[in-house]
Amino acid sequence: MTARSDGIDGATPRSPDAALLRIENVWKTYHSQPVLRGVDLDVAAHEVVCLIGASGSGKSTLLRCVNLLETVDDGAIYLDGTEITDVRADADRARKRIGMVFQSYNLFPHMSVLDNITLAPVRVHKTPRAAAVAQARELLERFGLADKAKEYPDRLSGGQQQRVAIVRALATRPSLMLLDEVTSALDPELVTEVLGIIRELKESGMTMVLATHEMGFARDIADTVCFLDNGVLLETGPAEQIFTEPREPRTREFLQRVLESGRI
Amino acid sequence: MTARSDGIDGATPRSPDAALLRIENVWKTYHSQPVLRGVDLDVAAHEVVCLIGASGSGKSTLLRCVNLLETVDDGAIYLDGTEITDVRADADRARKRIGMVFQSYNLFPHMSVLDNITLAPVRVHKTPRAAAVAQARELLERFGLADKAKEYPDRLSGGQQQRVAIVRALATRPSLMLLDEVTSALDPELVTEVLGIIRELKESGMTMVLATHEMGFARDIADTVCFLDNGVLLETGPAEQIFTEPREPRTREFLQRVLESGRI
Amino acid sequence: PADSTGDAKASTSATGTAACAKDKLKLTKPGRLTVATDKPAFEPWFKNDDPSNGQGFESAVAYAVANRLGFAKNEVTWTTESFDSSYAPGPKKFDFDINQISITPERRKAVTFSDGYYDVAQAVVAADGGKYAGVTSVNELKNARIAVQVGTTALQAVRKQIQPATQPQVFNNQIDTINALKNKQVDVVVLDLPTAFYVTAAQVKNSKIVGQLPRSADGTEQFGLLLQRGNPLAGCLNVAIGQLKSSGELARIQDQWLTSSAGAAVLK
Amino acid sequence: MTTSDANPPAWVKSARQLERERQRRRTGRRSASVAAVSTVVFLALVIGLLVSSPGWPRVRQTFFSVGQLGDAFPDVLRGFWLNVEIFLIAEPLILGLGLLVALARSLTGPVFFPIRALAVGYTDVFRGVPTILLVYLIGFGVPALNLRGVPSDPAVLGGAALVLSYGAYVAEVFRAGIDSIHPSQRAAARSLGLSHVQSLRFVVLPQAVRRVVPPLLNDFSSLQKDTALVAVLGPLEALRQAQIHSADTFNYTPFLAAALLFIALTVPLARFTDHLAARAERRRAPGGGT
Amino acid sequence: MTTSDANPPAWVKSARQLERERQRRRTGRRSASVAAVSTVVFLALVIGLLVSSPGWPRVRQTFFSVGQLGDAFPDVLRGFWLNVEIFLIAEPLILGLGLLVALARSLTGPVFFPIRALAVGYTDVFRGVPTILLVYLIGFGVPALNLRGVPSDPAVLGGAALVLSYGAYVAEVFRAGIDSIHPSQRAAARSLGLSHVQSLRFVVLPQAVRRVVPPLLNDFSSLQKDTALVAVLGPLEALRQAQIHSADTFNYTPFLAAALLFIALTVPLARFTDHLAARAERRRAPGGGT
Ligand SMILES: Nc1ncnc2c1ncn2[C@@H]1O[C@H](COP(=O)(O)OP(=O)(O)OP(=O)(O)O)[C@@H](O)[C@H]1O
Ligand SMILES: Nc1ncnc2c1ncn2[C@@H]1O[C@H](COP(=O)(O)OP(=O)(O)OP(=O)(O)O)[C@@H](O)[C@H]1O
Ligand SMILES: [Mg+2]
Ligand SMILES: [Mg+2]
Repeated sequence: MTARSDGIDGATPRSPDAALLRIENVWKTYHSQPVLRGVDLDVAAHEVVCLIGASGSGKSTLLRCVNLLETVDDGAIYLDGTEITDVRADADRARKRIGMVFQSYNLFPHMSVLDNITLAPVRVHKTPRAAAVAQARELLERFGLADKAKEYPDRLSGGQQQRVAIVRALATRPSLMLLDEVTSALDPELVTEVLGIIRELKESGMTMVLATHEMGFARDIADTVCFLDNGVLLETGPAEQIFTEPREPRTREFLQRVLESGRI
Repeated sequence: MTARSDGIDGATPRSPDAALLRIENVWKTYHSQPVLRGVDLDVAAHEVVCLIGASGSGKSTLLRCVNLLETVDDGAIYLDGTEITDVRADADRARKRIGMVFQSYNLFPHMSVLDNITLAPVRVHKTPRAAAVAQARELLERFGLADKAKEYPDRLSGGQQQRVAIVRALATRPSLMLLDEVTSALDPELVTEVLGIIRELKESGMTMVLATHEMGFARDIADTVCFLDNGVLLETGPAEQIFTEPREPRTREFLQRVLESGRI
Repeated sequence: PADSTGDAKASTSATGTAACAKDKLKLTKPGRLTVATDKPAFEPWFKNDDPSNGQGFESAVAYAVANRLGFAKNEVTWTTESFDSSYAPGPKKFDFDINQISITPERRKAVTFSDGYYDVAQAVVAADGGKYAGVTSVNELKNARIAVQVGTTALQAVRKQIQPATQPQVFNNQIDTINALKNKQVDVVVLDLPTAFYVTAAQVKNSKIVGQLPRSADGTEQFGLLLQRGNPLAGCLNVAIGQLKSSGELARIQDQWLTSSAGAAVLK
Repeated sequence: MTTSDANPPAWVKSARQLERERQRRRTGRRSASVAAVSTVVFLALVIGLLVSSPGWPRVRQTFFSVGQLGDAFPDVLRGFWLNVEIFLIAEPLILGLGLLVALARSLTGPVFFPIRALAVGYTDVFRGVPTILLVYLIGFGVPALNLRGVPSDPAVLGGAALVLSYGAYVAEVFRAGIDSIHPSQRAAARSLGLSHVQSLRFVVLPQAVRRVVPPLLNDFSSLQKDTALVAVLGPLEALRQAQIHSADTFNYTPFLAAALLFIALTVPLARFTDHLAARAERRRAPGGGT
Repeated sequence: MTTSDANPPAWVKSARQLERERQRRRTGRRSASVAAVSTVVFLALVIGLLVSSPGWPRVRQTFFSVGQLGDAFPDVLRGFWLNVEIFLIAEPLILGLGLLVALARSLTGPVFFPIRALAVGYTDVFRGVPTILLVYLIGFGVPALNLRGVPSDPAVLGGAALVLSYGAYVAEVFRAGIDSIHPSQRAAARSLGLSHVQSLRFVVLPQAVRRVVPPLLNDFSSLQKDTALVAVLGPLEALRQAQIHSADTFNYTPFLAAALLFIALTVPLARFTDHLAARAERRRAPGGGT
């Protein structure tokens, strides 16, 4: 147990002001190579957290751990006060409340765009098909994909595929969204749009954790920015603070290089 | 024939000051839906051209046509004065001189990183294996991937995979490089590095055509910027001109939105 | 003793048809008579699955025929030929095949047969004390489940003479046919009479021969030696078989190896 | 797309393109004729060699006799319905069994070791045992056990033996399909909240099955022909009828009648799966995602 | 990685993790025992039912007689070498033929239509025709043609028939594998300058073959057993030897000897391909590219 887990039992619901997502001392190794090293992070309801850091620093891995796609090797993750990493916990119930968008889209190639989107609402959340389709069409409209509903994913351009993946995750109305570099394949025009949608989501109360290389985007959208360095959560703080006066030299160095790349 | 092809026979080598790559009135349709509509473009040797434009505007399709992965439906493409879209032309000979990096990496999953990189040098260019390996290792070093040489692609993070794809294309020492959103999956630190490498390549005389959503990057690296709108090459000009005083209202509108997204 | 008579008869025949002199015959292997049969070779036709021991009816017939043609026992070579391949087109690797093969006009279009060396009757075997043990007429078998072996003429006999209500079941080989009877998967088995005697005596306890099927209208069924189509050797074989018949030697061999058919009543 | 379609240039095919298409048609026609001619010549040579060989008349008479074909056909066809019947009943059972075993084999975790071991043992043994032995064992062994309530119809017992044997084959085919689906697909399904079973049912299996249609069809047509093995238990199916006719007449043509019937069943199935494959292919045109 | 490994925190497993692992082990052990026990009980039930049935002694005697097994084994083993020999010679030919036909089928463009048609016709017909008919046709028909220079050894002719028959099956398996490789892989290979043939050889086929190993193994083990079909041409292979012994003794146990030999060949092959599959799987761990 870390010092933070002071007397809080994972199984007991906690006071409403507590974090929606709490990550406690999470370790993850691949082939005894540590990729996450004791990550601690609290995400309050309605908060937007951006994970930044170099390639291979563990951003995707952390998101996968939160969504229970990986078993943590140590530490615990709480969603709404319930430990979801508990041995007896039902992973599917936890995942129902979490939406995830992958770096490589992972659309289902054998289903049309519409079927990709309505699969989970219909099968998991038992929404009537007609309602699910209506909602899906509405979301597609909002993302400029109305005419692609009947297409198959492999026929879409990269940007179109990523937008479909976002819509698919949104369609389950999750209470926490995990987004893994969702804007990397989007064209700048659409970044604005997605940014708008994410802000809208945020205003509607959505909690989000995003891994991103887009510093401008991170600075603009994030309440909190976390800098991951080689599996260690080196620095956490309000976006403005991190970008303007980072405490850690590694962070400063990283941002310096990013600045040179012209992405901030 | 378009007005531009004034008396030049594709089969005759042209004067050295002519374009290395000449695209003439290229049309491409999918299921009778036009995706490229009469694109004209000259790329001089040592020139770096950036294609910008909304998602689905045809950037990837244009690059695929240049690499003869798609057959054009009208028009012609010349490489070094030879028409490569000619019915009798040998597509493989043309492709040997063109390197391409795909939006979705397309690494060979059954080969290690090193084998991915050395395949073409050894099999197509008949480089001795030892020399090919040495060169590959050097390139991997330069891209910060030295320790991944023996890994298989599926074990790498997205950014790492894209870097391997770039190295793979560079390893054939092409005289023209086509890059389809190569930086979209890279973290900002590496964007700087790749930018450096691309500048280095440019100085070493490499001709490049890049499709990108990174306006900062485009402005920085490009000699010429082309704005594609719905399959039409709407505006071509020096980077500075396009970004500061675009002629077309559509271009201005596009850049305006990009500006809002914070990527410029 | 058989040898001396054999030699005498052979020499007379040789004078009759000079073409059948041992050294004039066109054989698969010069100077040797190559005889084929299937493997395994069943009793009572052969003994111990070894055709070359001269024991069993067909083995004895083969040696007697060879003898008539002037071949000593050690000049006869046995080779294995399955029933299915015995009538394949193309050159054969035997001079004649002896394998309980019935002569029919259709088969004659594909191969050459010698004259018959045995008159076959089909017999019905049933479980002792079973429903069909006391059957005396063909009509009573109409509703029986009947088993036969594929490739035998028993199937035609069943279809023509019993005309059963259900299709007879056709098995790959004798063992499967017998096992079906043992397992009570069928009520009766139809097979040639000598085999039937052997089956009831040695192979299936508590089984009995119910009776023989009556001879069919289109003549007596006979076993013949099978030859390559057009093989002139057939003429010489016919001479030899004729001599075996007229001298009574064939009847003696039959008495020695096959149970007398008198023990099985003919069904009405 | 957010771009307006303002002023789209109209496409009039250029002279170059027209010339190119003419040329392509020309060379296309030329190569097509070359290919067609060489194929025809090749076939003609083979057939000519066959027909002109000294033994051909006898071979034709023995294997391809029209009269024999006509004589045997009605009986063979009658037998063929039994094959079709066994096939139609066995195939769904085989698919079900194969799928179950494949799923059992793809269970992970030490908990499932015994079930996995059972599945592995089953596929290993039942692919190794000659089908004919299984048919014997079940067809003659089960009635010999004298158990009450167990069917003794040879077609049923033979069918059961086929199900056991082919279940093992089909299980391996399904397993190949399941394994060929990239784990990221399952991850995406689970992340949407689908349970393990739902992920399999809606995401993994539909893709897996599509990929293995050709090898499955292989097993289908093998099975079709192996329905003939129930003949060892007595029933008169097509090949057995052919064999009977062949033994009666010392002519192999009746087998040809059986072969024609089997082909008549396989070919439409093959065309149908080709059609399915082509449809799936159209969905993943190379242009988009690459 | 460009990040320096400055000050990496050391990992000491927390009390929670230790407790969690204990619990996991405990429930793991419990479920494992439940699974093991239920599997064992299931097997015991089946075996018990079998052994206690009234006919069991007779069935055991007929199908599982130890004495018979010992008697038949040497002959069956001798015959088995012929099976192995035919298999070892036929299999490479089958793989080659199957690959060629699969490649011919995946040629695109109207030019190749006749070749494609030939390939399609071949797979359709040769999967439909019962293998036994092919064995008859080639084993009896070819010698009857009286052609000079054509072998007449029944094992060779039977082997040729098997090659033709299984070539069609294996072609379909390969085709499934080739079609399952995403076109973007080929695009990437071509873009590197590899020719059509090189792309196939280095990029498409290695991936395709890996995907179809289990169905290929299916066809391997089918083939192993179908080598028995050459027996109709005369050679004494394992099943035929078993049949001879079986007819001698009116006992089916000799078939069991053959089955054991076939299984002894299939199982190591199956384990080997499992090993290959597991290695390929390790290379595409779910963590990275997703
Ligand atoms: N299944 C796996 N097996 C072995 N190593 C893995 C596996 N998955 C991830 N890794 C390694 O873990 C490290 C962290 O990977 P991760 O994908 O989390 O990085 P990331 O921060 O998301 O990088 P990027 O910005 O490039 O997406 C990398 O070095 C990667 O090679
Ligand atoms: N094989 C195909 N079949 C049908 N339509 C296709 C195909 N390939 C591409 N398209 C369509 O062509 C248009 C242009 O696609 P392309 O991939 O060239 O766009 P892009 O500019 O690269 O977009 P992005 O920035 O999202 O990568 C898109 O609308 C796409 O849906
Ligand atoms: Mg990542
Ligand atoms: Mg693109």
